Amino acid sequence: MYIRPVQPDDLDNLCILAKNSGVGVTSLPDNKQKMQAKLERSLTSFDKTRPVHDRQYLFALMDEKTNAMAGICALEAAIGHDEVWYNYHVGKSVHASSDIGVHKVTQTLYLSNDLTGSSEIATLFLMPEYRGNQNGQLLSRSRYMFLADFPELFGESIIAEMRGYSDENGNSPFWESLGRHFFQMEFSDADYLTGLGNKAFIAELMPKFPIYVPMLSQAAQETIGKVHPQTEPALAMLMSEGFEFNNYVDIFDAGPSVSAKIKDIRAVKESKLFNVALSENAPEADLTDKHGLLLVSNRGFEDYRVILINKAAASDGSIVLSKAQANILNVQEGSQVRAVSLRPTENK
Amino acid sequence: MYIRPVQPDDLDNLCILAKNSGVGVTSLPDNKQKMQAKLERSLTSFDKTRPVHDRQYLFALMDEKTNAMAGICALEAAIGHDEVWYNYHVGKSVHASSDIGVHKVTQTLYLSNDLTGSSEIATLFLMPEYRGNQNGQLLSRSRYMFLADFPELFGESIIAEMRGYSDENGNSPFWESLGRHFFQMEFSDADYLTGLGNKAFIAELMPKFPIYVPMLSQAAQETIGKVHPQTEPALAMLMSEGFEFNNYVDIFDAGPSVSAKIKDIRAVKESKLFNVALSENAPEADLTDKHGLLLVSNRGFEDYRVILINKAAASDGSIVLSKAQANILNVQEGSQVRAVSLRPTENK
Amino acid sequence: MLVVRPSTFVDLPSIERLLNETDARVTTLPKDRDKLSEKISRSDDAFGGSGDPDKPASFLFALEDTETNELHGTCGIDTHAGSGYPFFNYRLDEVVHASHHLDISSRVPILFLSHELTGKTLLQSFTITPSLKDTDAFELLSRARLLYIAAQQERFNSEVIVEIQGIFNEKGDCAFWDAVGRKFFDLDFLTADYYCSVKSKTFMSELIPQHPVYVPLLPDEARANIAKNHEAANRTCQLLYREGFSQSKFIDPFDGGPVLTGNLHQSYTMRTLKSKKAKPSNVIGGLKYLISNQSASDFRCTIGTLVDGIGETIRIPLEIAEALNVQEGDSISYSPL
Amino acid sequence: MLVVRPSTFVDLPSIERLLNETDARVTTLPKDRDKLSEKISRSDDAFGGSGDPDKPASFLFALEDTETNELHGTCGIDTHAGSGYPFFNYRLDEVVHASHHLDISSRVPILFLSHELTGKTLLQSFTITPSLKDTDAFELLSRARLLYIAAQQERFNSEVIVEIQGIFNEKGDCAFWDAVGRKFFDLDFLTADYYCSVKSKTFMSELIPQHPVYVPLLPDEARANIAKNHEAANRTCQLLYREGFSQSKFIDPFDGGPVLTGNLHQSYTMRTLKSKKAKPSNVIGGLKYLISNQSASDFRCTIGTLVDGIGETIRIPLEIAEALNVQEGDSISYSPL
Repeated sequence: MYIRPVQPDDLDNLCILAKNSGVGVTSLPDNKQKMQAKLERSLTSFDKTRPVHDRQYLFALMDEKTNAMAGICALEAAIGHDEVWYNYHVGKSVHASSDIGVHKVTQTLYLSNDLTGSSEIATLFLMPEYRGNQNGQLLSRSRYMFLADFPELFGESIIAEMRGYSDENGNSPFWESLGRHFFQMEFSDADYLTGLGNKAFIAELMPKFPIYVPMLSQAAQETIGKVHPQTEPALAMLMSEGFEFNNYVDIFDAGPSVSAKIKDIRAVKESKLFNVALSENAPEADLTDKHGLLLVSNRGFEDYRVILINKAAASDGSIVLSKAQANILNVQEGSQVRAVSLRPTENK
Repeated sequence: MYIRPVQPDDLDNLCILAKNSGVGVTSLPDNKQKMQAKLERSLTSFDKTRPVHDRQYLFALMDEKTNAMAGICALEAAIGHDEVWYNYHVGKSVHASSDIGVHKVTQTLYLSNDLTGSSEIATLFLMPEYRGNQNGQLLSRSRYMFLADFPELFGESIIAEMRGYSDENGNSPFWESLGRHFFQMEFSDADYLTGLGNKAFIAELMPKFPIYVPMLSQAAQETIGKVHPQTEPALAMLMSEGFEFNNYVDIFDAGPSVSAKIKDIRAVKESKLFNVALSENAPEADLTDKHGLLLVSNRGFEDYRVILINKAAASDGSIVLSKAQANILNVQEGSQVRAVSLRPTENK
Repeated sequence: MLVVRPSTFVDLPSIERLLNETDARVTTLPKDRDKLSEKISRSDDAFGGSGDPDKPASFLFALEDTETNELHGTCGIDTHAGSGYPFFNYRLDEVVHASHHLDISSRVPILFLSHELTGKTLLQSFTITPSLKDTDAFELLSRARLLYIAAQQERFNSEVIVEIQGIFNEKGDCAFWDAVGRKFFDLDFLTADYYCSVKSKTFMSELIPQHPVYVPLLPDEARANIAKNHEAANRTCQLLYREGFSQSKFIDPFDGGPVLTGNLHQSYTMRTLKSKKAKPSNVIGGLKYLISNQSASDFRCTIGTLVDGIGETIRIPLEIAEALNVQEGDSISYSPL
Repeated sequence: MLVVRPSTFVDLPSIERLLNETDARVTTLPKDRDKLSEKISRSDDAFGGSGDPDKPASFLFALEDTETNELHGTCGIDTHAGSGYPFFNYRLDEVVHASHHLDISSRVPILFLSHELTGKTLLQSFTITPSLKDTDAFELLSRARLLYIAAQQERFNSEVIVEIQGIFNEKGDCAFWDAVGRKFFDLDFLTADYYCSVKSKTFMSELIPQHPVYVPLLPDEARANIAKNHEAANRTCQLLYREGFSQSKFIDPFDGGPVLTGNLHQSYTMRTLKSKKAKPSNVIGGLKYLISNQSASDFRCTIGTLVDGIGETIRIPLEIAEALNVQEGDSISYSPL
């Protein structure tokens, strides 16, 4: 399995992924035209014909045996550039009067465009039959290698927006208590519309004034900054890389936004450069050994590649690859690659 | 020179400092009653009779030769507890219309109480005749040792509010463009009133709605988040410890607030515990060698002490002190002390 | 005979008794002797006419039975609602949320904190012995204020406002308060109300939430009570509607009760008010009128029957003249009941 | 004879010529043929009465010289200001900033974005050949709309509003715009104005700043121009004041010009309007009146002299009857000039 940028002939592959991703993944609409546009955007990002701030880099997880596309993930260079990026900033209002001995801190939601210009950990989808075998880890964390290799293409900070809490029927208590009053539609519809990139309606319909949290239903209050149960593993992965809740939440479902400075991301900070040595004795990657794996990138750009190798392959300044591995990475003896432990060490 | 908590008989000393501090240092009003109250607050903080969140710890820099008080500094356990803590949050408003091709990011100031509950690097004043000889550094950075020794008494984050820009006549362009319209008083008066702890008038007079920065004068816009020239060294010191601008500014002069997680402060993170060894051969501290000094704290609480010693005194796990140094620190052979380099290493 | 006159310090215990008898919410009449005494003192200054006539003044009147000397009610006027500080209300407005693209358009009701009524003439401190509630005395006490204003128009804004008690139950629970103010003031309704009457205004600006309140976010009961008056205020509302007052867009920020507004010159009292020279006589028959002596400092107003005709003099019953402290040739003003 | 009648597609080139002749700012009349054609089409539907009568409709009238068939002006009515979308204004209000402790109290003027006028009857699209500006034709064109509304009252809100052109100079610089809107729209005044007339309403809600504007933060010139009308609108204002309109608290969010509001029923036109059966005759002398045929779909209005008397019939000059397309026995309505 390896990571590479999407290619011009990937449209059919992408459409299959989109079809399989379901309604939960709004950034992968089951719509050929939309997916075509998404592909175009990535291709013009990787060939650098698109302005730096407008790029979205789409990566595919490929199965070298079948040549099937197993999953996809993306990095957005800068959010809120051609559209307006909305969040609620979770702030505090303090009402205090020494005269009558009242001191009350009230959580308050401010409609905000503050995250405009940040980079974003965007879309991720892995085909169900490929779950397991570290594929999710490889797909997700390979992006940090790209950030480490090309920090100049991104902002200082990067965010990830986490799907917020909704119950088993797909109802979001936050939406029921707030958005519904203004949007006159179901949560899923609103979410779908934004996924399609149709954000003008948000400016038109959103409540513009700050919302005092105690005015929302108890259930809504409790979901502010809370992720969907299915998103908890993704959140845990981000936290393990150093991401933290930044006090911004989604305007529809109040899911948290987490952020990190790119230079402080664990995989970025700890990754190192190595010289490639080719050898038939390169140790095989043991995918059952969670902590025995390294992410390795070829530091290429339009032919970017990332694979997993055995930790034992790395020693001071050099790394041993098999012929097959080197072929996938498109590197030779003496090439420079970047590598880092797939996961942070446990006791960290 | 050494640092210790203020003591019951320090009132006269404090009043002398207050008299010398001038109008710029609003937290040290030249008013015996106010200073008495300040002293009381610190005494009840160090004897733990005051609730944890309401404590302010006042430290004095003492000259052991003359027993004169050379300076003072403070740590506030939690701000905004019995009063309301105001800042402007510097946020973004984005106005965009794809229809007519406009995309405009506007800095916007939101009146905010968000920093409520943070700890604070508060007051610092050093008598003019004691400036130099690392006294300023000792006074200021000794606080990080206290934070390292007693993190449980503070919040997760700590802030410092920096004096904002004003011109040589003491005029703040930000105040002239904004506050004056609402407060009908001079900047210095408003500042003085808050310094006295009289904050009710802020709630009464402050503009409550967000302020679009482009509506302010050019000069005012330029001072947002800018410190007073005299405060630049203090800012540089905080930055060297890992503090960063947190997008909150003062409501009167738009001076920046900077913050750090306590665990991430350089002196906290890098400080280590050592066992004391007494020796007449303990190297003397060379105050002219900026990078050759260590801060050493005795890890006491109500008898807290910090001094500067020669870096060469420290070796793996133990530190050599002279009899005199040990007396000041009130430690014996085998006592455990905390030490860290006074300054971060240059190439950091 | 029931007469409305300026209150004096002598009235203090009677007012306290009155406040205990009635459970109407009279925020402007504190159940605290010092504050009450302060209020009468301010009123004294106002009637005395000392001080800058452009500065806020506050008048307090008493309804007295001249036979028993018993006090049966109070009413008041503030020349400037808020008395120089913000007079807080919520202004019920709507915001339109419409999307061209989605063809959605809806109007969302919203409450904006407003100072707009600051400085208007405020009728307040109305309280009356329960047994007199359904008598003409109610009208006398309420409308006497307009007769006082009529005689002193230069001191008053011609826009007149009255805050009407909103809905709360016997236990003192107020759904609107619980949904809005309580979340910030951390006090139950009655306590907040009490503080309002005895504390300085500072705490209001310190505690009142500054951001608008989206009405759809409020619980049903609170929403339903917006701009609704308490049953106990029905008579007051009826009387004011007849005067030409109407519901405004403003509501009380505490209990959500309506604020009625009216223009002095378009009020029934002003439109029907006449002023003539009095001639105390034995008068028999006629229609019932509110009659006042037009005095700024020693105001008297009562109900009597008059036979109005042409000419610049009107005969008034001897006992009325006595009650109003009016001699032959003094001006009186009168308006039909 | 000058007659006001519904506009038709035939008027398109004439309206374009008219818009080029006058430099008045007529946002509701786009200088773009497609948009203009769309507007006439909407007006056609409105006059035709097709569609839900409760839905927003927009009428466009033309002033035609029946002798030369030349077009000399236009005017319009929207049944619902905003046509179902928010109708944006700034509402000039005040907030009171007062400190008990410091004994400071001041009123700070502030502009709140408001949708309050959404859905009122809006008079718009007024433009007239410059040479006719100081003639009765001006009054005919402006007031004809009220006669149309009078004949169709159920279709219109009785609260009527007019946006009056604010102050900008020959170069198209508008101090208010530069201080407020421009900072967010990133466009000069004329371009923004142009977009307003040709683009969908979406961009307004996308770009207009949502937070209130503190007036003291504005530069002097912008502040001074708040609620001030452009000299070119003097005649319009005078006429509307005489109609009983007055300045409201609302101003245009682009140029800061005033919004005048009036109640239909209290307007001069409505108060003086009579309706009688027409009897076309040779009439000599009399007073000048606006006369309309009261038709919803084929409306005509002109100026003629009438001698009004008692009785349910009125004689009207033959040429007026012809211009109004009125036969003996048809109803006409008229109001004095």
